[in-house]
Amino acid sequence: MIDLLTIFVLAVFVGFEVVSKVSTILHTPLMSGANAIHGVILVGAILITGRAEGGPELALGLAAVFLATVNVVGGFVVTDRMLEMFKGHKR
Amino acid sequence: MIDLLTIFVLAVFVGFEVVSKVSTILHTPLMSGANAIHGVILVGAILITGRAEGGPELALGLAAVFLATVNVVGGFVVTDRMLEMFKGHKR
Amino acid sequence: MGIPAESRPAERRVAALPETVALLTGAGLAVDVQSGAGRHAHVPDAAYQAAGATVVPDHPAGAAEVLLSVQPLDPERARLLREGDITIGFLPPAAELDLVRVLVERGVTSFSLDLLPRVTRAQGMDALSSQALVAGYRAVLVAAERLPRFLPMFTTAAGTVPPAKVLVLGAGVAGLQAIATARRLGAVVEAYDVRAAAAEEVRSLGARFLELSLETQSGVYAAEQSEDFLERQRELIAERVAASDVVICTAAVPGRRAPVLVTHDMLKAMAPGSVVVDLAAESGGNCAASAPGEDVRVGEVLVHGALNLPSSLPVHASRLYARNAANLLLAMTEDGVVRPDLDDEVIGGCCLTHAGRVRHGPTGELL
Amino acid sequence: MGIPAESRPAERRVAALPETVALLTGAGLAVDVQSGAGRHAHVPDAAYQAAGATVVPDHPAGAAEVLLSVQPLDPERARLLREGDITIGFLPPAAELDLVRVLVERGVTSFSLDLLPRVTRAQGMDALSSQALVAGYRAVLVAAERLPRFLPMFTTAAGTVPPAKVLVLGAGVAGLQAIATARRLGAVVEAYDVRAAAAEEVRSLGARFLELSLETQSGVYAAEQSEDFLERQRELIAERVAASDVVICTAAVPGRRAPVLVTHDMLKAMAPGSVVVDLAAESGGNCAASAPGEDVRVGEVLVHGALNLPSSLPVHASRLYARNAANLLLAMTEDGVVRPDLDDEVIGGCCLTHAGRVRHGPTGELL
Amino acid sequence: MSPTWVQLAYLVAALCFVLALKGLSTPRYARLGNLVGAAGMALAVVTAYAHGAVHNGPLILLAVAAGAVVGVPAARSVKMTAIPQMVALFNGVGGAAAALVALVEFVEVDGSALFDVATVLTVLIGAVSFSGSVVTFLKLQEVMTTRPVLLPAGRFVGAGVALLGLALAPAVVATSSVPLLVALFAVGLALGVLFVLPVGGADVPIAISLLNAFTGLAVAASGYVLGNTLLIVAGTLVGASGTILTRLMAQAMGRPLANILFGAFTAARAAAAGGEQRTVRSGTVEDVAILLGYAHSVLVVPGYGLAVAQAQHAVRELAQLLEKRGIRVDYGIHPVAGRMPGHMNVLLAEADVPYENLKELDDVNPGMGSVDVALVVGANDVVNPGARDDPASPIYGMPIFEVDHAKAVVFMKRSMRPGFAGVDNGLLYHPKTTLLFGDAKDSLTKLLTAVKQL
Amino acid sequence: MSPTWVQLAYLVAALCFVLALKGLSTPRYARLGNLVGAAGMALAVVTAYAHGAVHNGPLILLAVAAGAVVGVPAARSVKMTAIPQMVALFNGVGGAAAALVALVEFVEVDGSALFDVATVLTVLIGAVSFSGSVVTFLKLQEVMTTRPVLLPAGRFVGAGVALLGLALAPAVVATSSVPLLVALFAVGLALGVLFVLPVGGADVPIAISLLNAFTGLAVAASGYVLGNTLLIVAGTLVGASGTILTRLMAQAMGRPLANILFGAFTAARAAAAGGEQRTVRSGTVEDVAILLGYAHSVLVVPGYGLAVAQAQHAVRELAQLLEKRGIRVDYGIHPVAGRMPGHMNVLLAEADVPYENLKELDDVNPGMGSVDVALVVGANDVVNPGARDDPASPIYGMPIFEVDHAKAVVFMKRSMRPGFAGVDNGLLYHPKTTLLFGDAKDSLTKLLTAVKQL
Ligand SMILES: NC(=O)c1ccc[n+]([C@@H]2O[C@H](COP(=O)([O-])OP(=O)(O)OC[C@H]3O[C@@H](n4cnc5c(N)ncnc54)[C@H](OP(=O)(O)O)[C@@H]3O)[C@@H](O)[C@H]2O)c1
Ligand SMILES: NC(=O)c1ccc[n+]([C@@H]2O[C@H](COP(=O)([O-])OP(=O)(O)OC[C@H]3O[C@@H](n4cnc5c(N)ncnc54)[C@H](OP(=O)(O)O)[C@@H]3O)[C@@H](O)[C@H]2O)c1
Ligand SMILES: NC(=O)c1ccc[n+]([C@@H]2O[C@H](COP(=O)([O-])OP(=O)(O)OC[C@H]3O[C@@H](n4cnc5c(N)ncnc54)[C@H](O)[C@@H]3O)[C@@H](O)[C@H]2O)c1
Ligand SMILES: NC(=O)c1ccc[n+]([C@@H]2O[C@H](COP(=O)([O-])OP(=O)(O)OC[C@H]3O[C@@H](n4cnc5c(N)ncnc54)[C@H](O)[C@@H]3O)[C@@H](O)[C@H]2O)c1
Repeated sequence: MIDLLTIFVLAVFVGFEVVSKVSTILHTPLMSGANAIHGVILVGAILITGRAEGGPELALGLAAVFLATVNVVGGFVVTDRMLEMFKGHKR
Repeated sequence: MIDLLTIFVLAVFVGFEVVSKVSTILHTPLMSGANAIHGVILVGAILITGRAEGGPELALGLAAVFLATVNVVGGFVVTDRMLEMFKGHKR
Repeated sequence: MGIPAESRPAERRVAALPETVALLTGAGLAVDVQSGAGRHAHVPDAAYQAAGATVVPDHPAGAAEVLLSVQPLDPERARLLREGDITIGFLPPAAELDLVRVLVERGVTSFSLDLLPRVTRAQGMDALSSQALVAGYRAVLVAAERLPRFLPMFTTAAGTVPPAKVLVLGAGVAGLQAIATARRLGAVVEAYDVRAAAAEEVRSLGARFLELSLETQSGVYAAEQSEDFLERQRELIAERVAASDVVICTAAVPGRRAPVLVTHDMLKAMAPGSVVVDLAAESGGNCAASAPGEDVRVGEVLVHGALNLPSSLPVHASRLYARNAANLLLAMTEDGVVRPDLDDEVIGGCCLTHAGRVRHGPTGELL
Repeated sequence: MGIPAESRPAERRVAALPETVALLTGAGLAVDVQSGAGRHAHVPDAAYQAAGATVVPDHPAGAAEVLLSVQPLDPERARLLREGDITIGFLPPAAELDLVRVLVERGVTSFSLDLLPRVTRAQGMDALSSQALVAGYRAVLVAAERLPRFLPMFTTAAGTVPPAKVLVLGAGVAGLQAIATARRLGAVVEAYDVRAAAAEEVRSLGARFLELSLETQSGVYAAEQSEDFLERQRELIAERVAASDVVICTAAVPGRRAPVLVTHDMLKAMAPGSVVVDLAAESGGNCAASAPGEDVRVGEVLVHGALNLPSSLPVHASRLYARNAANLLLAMTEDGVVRPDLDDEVIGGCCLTHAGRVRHGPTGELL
Repeated sequence: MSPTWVQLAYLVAALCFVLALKGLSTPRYARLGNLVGAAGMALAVVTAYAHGAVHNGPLILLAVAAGAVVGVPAARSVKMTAIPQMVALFNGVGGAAAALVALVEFVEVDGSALFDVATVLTVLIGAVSFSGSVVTFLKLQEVMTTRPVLLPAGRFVGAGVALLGLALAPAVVATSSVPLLVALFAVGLALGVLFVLPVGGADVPIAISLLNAFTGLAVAASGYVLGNTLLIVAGTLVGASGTILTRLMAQAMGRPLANILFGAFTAARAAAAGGEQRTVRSGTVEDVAILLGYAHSVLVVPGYGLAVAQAQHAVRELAQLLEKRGIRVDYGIHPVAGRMPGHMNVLLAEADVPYENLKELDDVNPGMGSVDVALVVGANDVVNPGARDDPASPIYGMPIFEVDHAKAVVFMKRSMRPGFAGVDNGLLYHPKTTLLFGDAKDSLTKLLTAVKQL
Repeated sequence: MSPTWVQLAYLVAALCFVLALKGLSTPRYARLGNLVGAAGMALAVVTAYAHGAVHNGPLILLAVAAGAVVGVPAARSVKMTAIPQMVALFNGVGGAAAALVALVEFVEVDGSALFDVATVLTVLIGAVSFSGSVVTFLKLQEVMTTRPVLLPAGRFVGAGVALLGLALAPAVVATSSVPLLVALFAVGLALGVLFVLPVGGADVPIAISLLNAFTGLAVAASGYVLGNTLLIVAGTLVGASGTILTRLMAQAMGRPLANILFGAFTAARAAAAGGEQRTVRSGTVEDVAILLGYAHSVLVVPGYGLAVAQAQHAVRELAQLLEKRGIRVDYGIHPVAGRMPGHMNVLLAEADVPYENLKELDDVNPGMGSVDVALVVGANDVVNPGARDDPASPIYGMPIFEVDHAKAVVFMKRSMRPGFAGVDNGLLYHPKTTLLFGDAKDSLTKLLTAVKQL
């Protein structure tokens, strides 16, 4: 538990530090990218569904898998589209 | 073990990020401050000495405690002295 | 219509250039230009011809229906004009009452650029502004030429020369341009004007505004000041005048004698070698000692009374003037016919005489 | 030691001011100043007295042991000098051979500021530089005064006036200052010089350097160029001269006739009203048409041959010169005695005659 | 405990996510960062499937396929302008998924109190995130009004629901009751709605960002529930970076966060007092910096205000910086700009602006349509379309720079006061116009810094 | 496993260390950061003592007291110039302590293979760090030569010892033999010495920084040995930040790291060919920004380079920015700066520098001692102390700005080339001097940004 807490604390720091100097123009793509990343809940959804022995758990689990997948794929694709504008302007 | 590895990886990131934009004038104080921090081995030294049942382990442990203490206190004090130049200038 | 060669002494401008002739002929007007009209502005007769004008040997008064000139006609010449003829040019009525009488008598419709309303719409015709621009620029050159010192600062192996201090009195168009030019040359400039808006305008050119404890005026033009006011003003500026190497005077009140701001005593307090340039010399002078067109020495101070400074930059002064005049004329022209609409704020505003009557109130009173 | 009132025509400078007199008396020298010496620089006799000088009614030649002047003495005056007397001032030997003969004959030790080595240590004595600074500044004012156009650009309601184009030929001290001053007034400036270092120096003032496909020279001074070189140079700059409103010529080769860079034909190709100011007029002129001290018209182009331009800014030119001269004199003075050390690079370098001999090689050859 | 290879794979995935966020923070590596993130995600999902899908493998694959079929085309086809609401929606479903996962785990497993706390947090935050996101979606899609919605006594309703949640949460932990947890889920949904309703249209993106951070926290909490380090790390990363990001976004809009979220209550009252006002749009320095920094051609129109502010050096610096980025910058010099003929010439010559860059009316007006941004620096009358369009205007007939034909207009002035002629300028209220209030020199200096940081 | 409260205390301590490093990276919070670090350390030590000193409590206290008695006065009394060697020494004892801890633990506990690997690493790295630090100390203290020491066939000796270590390490893991571990310790000591010997005097600080990072890693490894998260986190933090820092320091000296550490082999040959070289110190824009931003009084000495770079506007901007921070800025205008009389006047007037700020030699030189930073912008001859001190110099006798009497000097120029007079300038090699290479305008523009971000 304490190890997990330590991990949590360190991850907070990493999260803070990594974005602390981002320029305004990247706010939206960054938000969208982060949004895709929390779609990692898909992993959790797969795990519980994999354990589910049918019934409501299975249904709910599958729903969670579906929703999380939407989050993940939609998130990454939409972020990529937003970032197309940086293709032309190299520096 | 893997948790410890995760902690290690995250700590590496934090270490990298935190100092990545430091200005040259702070290089030496920062090095010295970091130097003081690794004096935390004192904790380890205390722990092993606290367990030591006499004999060479105790002697070595006490030596470790002594050395680590020198590292810690000397490190912090010397860093503080270096940083005195930043006292006057408030903003 | 006709463009005369200017005949007044020391007048080197001309009321039209080939480029404006082209504009006017383009609008359907036939343009006669007196031979040699452009000689000081370095425009040969041939250039006028190339632009579509006819070069005529004599003054076009009496021959052309519309006369475009810089300076007012001589009264004798004006007698040649016919009823309904139109004249356009500078014509300060108070100084030219004889001419005004002739114009009334002959039934001439005369427009004076001195009377043009200073409204936004009329800016393209505003010859007072364009010529004041020239005067302000030249005033600084005249002063720099006569000053036995540098205007800019120099730090050299032979010691440091401090920048000259220039004081500009009156920050109208000419005054502002003088400020800008003196600053360009590296002088330290301060200025004063009675108009409330002037302080910000002066600062907008990087100069210091002299804050005096005097009432300020609002409005585009300054109103005449009481002798009491002027007395206080002189007292307050005396010390700044004494501290200046160059004083450039441009204070004016339209239609009135210029206020006297710099007295003999103030001149005596200035450092030897200092220079005063008085742009108001022709209307009485801001400096008590100034005489138009002359360099007067008061002790070791030189006072230059400006006489028609714009004329000393004939090419560009003519260019700006010609464009102003053409703009005004074009505003009266429709389908190749000049038909001034005297109800128009701008055109009516600068019409001095029409159909045997003086249209400008104050002038009517003077007559 | 003595300070004469300058007697050459149109010379308005003076070789000492009260501030330098104070320096010299402070070093233990007794200073005689001829009455009226400072009148053009606006320095009254009383001010000299206050600084510790004695005002004498006559030219101090023959009375003082050291003579500090701006211009060289007249040969007749020089005959009054005694063996061992010292003179310091401008003295271009090639133009003053008569004087040099007299100085040799009388055994006078004469120092010419024209010969001062241009080394770092001598910068405080470098009167050529300080007076060239004045000349460069004045040259632009002279040109601006004579140009019938504006130098700066103006966008106005009566149309836009483009900035004047100024070409500076020769970018020594005077040329650089001319560039700076013309840029200050808002002109578009380009310049050319044969020295390799000049390109960067010109650009360092924000002006354009004319890149010509000609060999460049290294070194502080330009060496004399072959007629062939000059011919090619004239060809290459002809087009730029024609495109310019103002040409300021400052090209010189020490001790030689100035190179002719602007020919009559080139003048004819310039726009009417353009102005050429030739600072080299006194040493033969960079412009074929120039005559020192005169405004020559070639077609509709005006060529001003400069004659002693520094003299037209007497207060500051004197101030810089006086400081230069005093620095040189002080470098020769020890314990109140003037005892020049002719082995010193600087002092020996500018010593023209001493103990009956000409010390300056080229001059020796000329005699 | 999962086998080591699984944990190692998760660790690598976590690493990818850190690098993804890092990349996304710099324009140059943003795209790459996103791809790295996606790769990490793929690794994590494949690992989870290989190791964890003991049962129901095909069903899971089906659900994933369904999610992809819905998500990819939606993300592909959405219009650029509708992207914010799309992000909101994706965020919402992520929150919902987290809540569901925790719910299912709660049903399946009987864990410790700490486990229950984590579950409660996941469900609550996930629900808030879900319903809040849906409401923001509806707002942005303009299905519902974009103005702040104030329920009567909204504050009290909000407080009431929050209290209910506070009461339920310990009850769930104490009783481990599934129905109570479902009730808590419902409370979360209500809270999410109540939270977003009062947020005004312009501030919705900030709300989205905050909800995004919430979802991150929900995922992290679910990581505790499942004892899965990857979820903890990834969720925390998003939670932390999302929080910082929200603050940065609020700062960029020049408003403290609290104001945006709860400001509607006070602001609405103020609006009721004033009469009908033409609306103006005032932007931040960063907005303008982006407008300029990504333009191809900029026209600077200086006026008297430039002179008053003595901002000639600053404007030249900005122009040079833009030119370095390959942007074409011209200066439009109006014949009567300033207060004396040639006023602008004097200033700009002093600042060494090359003469070639100074353009007159006729040089510029015909091509105004291809100017991306007209930057009006302390000018007013000389760009007033009334001089062209309104015969009743006292300045009618004066030629103007027709910057209203440019693609965007930025006005730098200190207030809504008129210029010399004293007439109102319709361009200030034009939808194309962004106002940047403040002294021109200050604003330009700030712009300079902002453009440098693009 | 330790009780939760202990672990929590360790976590808080770890947090303190992160914050300490963060603080130490910004001038404003550097001191505070150090204090936070010390506080964290105190917490950790007290916790360890309270929980872990089951036996030998008094002895431990005694050892701590002894350490404090030695460390504090040493740190207090050391001269500022001797601080680097002091840091080296502290670092060395830390490394030794880590090695000892691992050694003792190895003796006391019989752990897994992973445990043995961690032990081996700790002992080896700790030993390297210790002996390396001692050698750097001796070098800096000038007990031994500061020049690179090249043993005959040094490379082969080094490689041999390294191979020996590589052979011993697995043997230790395989056999768990204490004597072998001690042998490994000895190998580590030898490696440390061999590693530092070839490093030249000026590069020693970089070596110290690297050894510092090593010690961090040793501590982290010992954390694995002891299963202590705090040691892992703190050690890793130091290891990671130390590595980055080492790279930054090497960059600041303009040399790739590999060059510094192993360059001696090649460099020594080159040095034998060339003559004695004087060293210069070149700084980064950020260094100079900090120097300026925290000064009280700055003197700008412009020269011909300012004109060449046309940097007059940029220097004025920078000066104004500094003035806004309450710093007094003057311009020292030398009579012959530039290439014509008044060259600087023309430029600075164009940039609207107020005349009052222009100071001459006599205004400035007497008070030069109280100038914090003399910023020499493209000037050279006019600040050359040779003109004052060296009668053989061709410019001897020219008055100069005596900026060598200011507290610090910053030179902005593009290269080491001399100025107009063509004579070398000793001030460039002065210990007070920081060189900022590059076009003056570029450098000033960057400085502007950097100062804004202070
Ligand atoms: N050129 C001439 O010869 C001449 C002579 C006389 C009159 N005029 C007249 O002057 C006008 C010139 O037009 P314009 O567009 O240049 O000027 P303008 O219409 O007078 O507008 C200037 C604007 O600058 C803003 N401003 C003032 N100080 C500022 C500061 N420090 N920072 C930022 N903004 C500032 C003012 O708005 P805020 O107060 O809101 O900041 C004002 O709206 C024309 O109407 C013309 O007819 C010209
Ligand atoms: N004022 C006069 O009247 C006059 C006339 C003639 C000669 N001089 C002589 O000129 C010298 C003037 O002294 P100074 O200190 O002003 O100049 P300086 O001694 O010539 O030094 C100028 C320095 O500026 C640097 N520099 C050149 N371009 C640069 C750029 N773009 N960015 C940054 N740095 C640049 C050069 O170094 P890098 O090449 O390494 O960049 C050079 O060392 C004196 O020796 C004086 O005697 C003066
Ligand atoms: N509408 C337009 O667009 C437009 C165009 C050009 C000029 N103008 C305005 O016209 C006005 C006058 O310009 P002008 O140059 O023709 O004026 P002017 O020549 O009549 O007078 C020059 C200046 O002298 C000042 N003055 C008068 N008495 C003074 C005193 N005792 N002390 C100090 N100063 C004194 C006046 O205030 C005026 O500024 C200005 O306000 C200018 O802005 C307006
Ligand atoms: N040592 C010092 O500190 C110091 C002090 C002052 C001046 N100087 C140097 O002295 C030098 C000369 O200055 P000066 O003003 O007395 O020179 P000058 O008056 O003798 O000549 C003026 C310029 O004309 C140029 N010139 C000659 N022939 C030319 C041609 N055909 N075309 C174009 N240009 C031509 C010369 O190169 C020179 O730059 C400069 O290099 C200057 O930097 C040095």
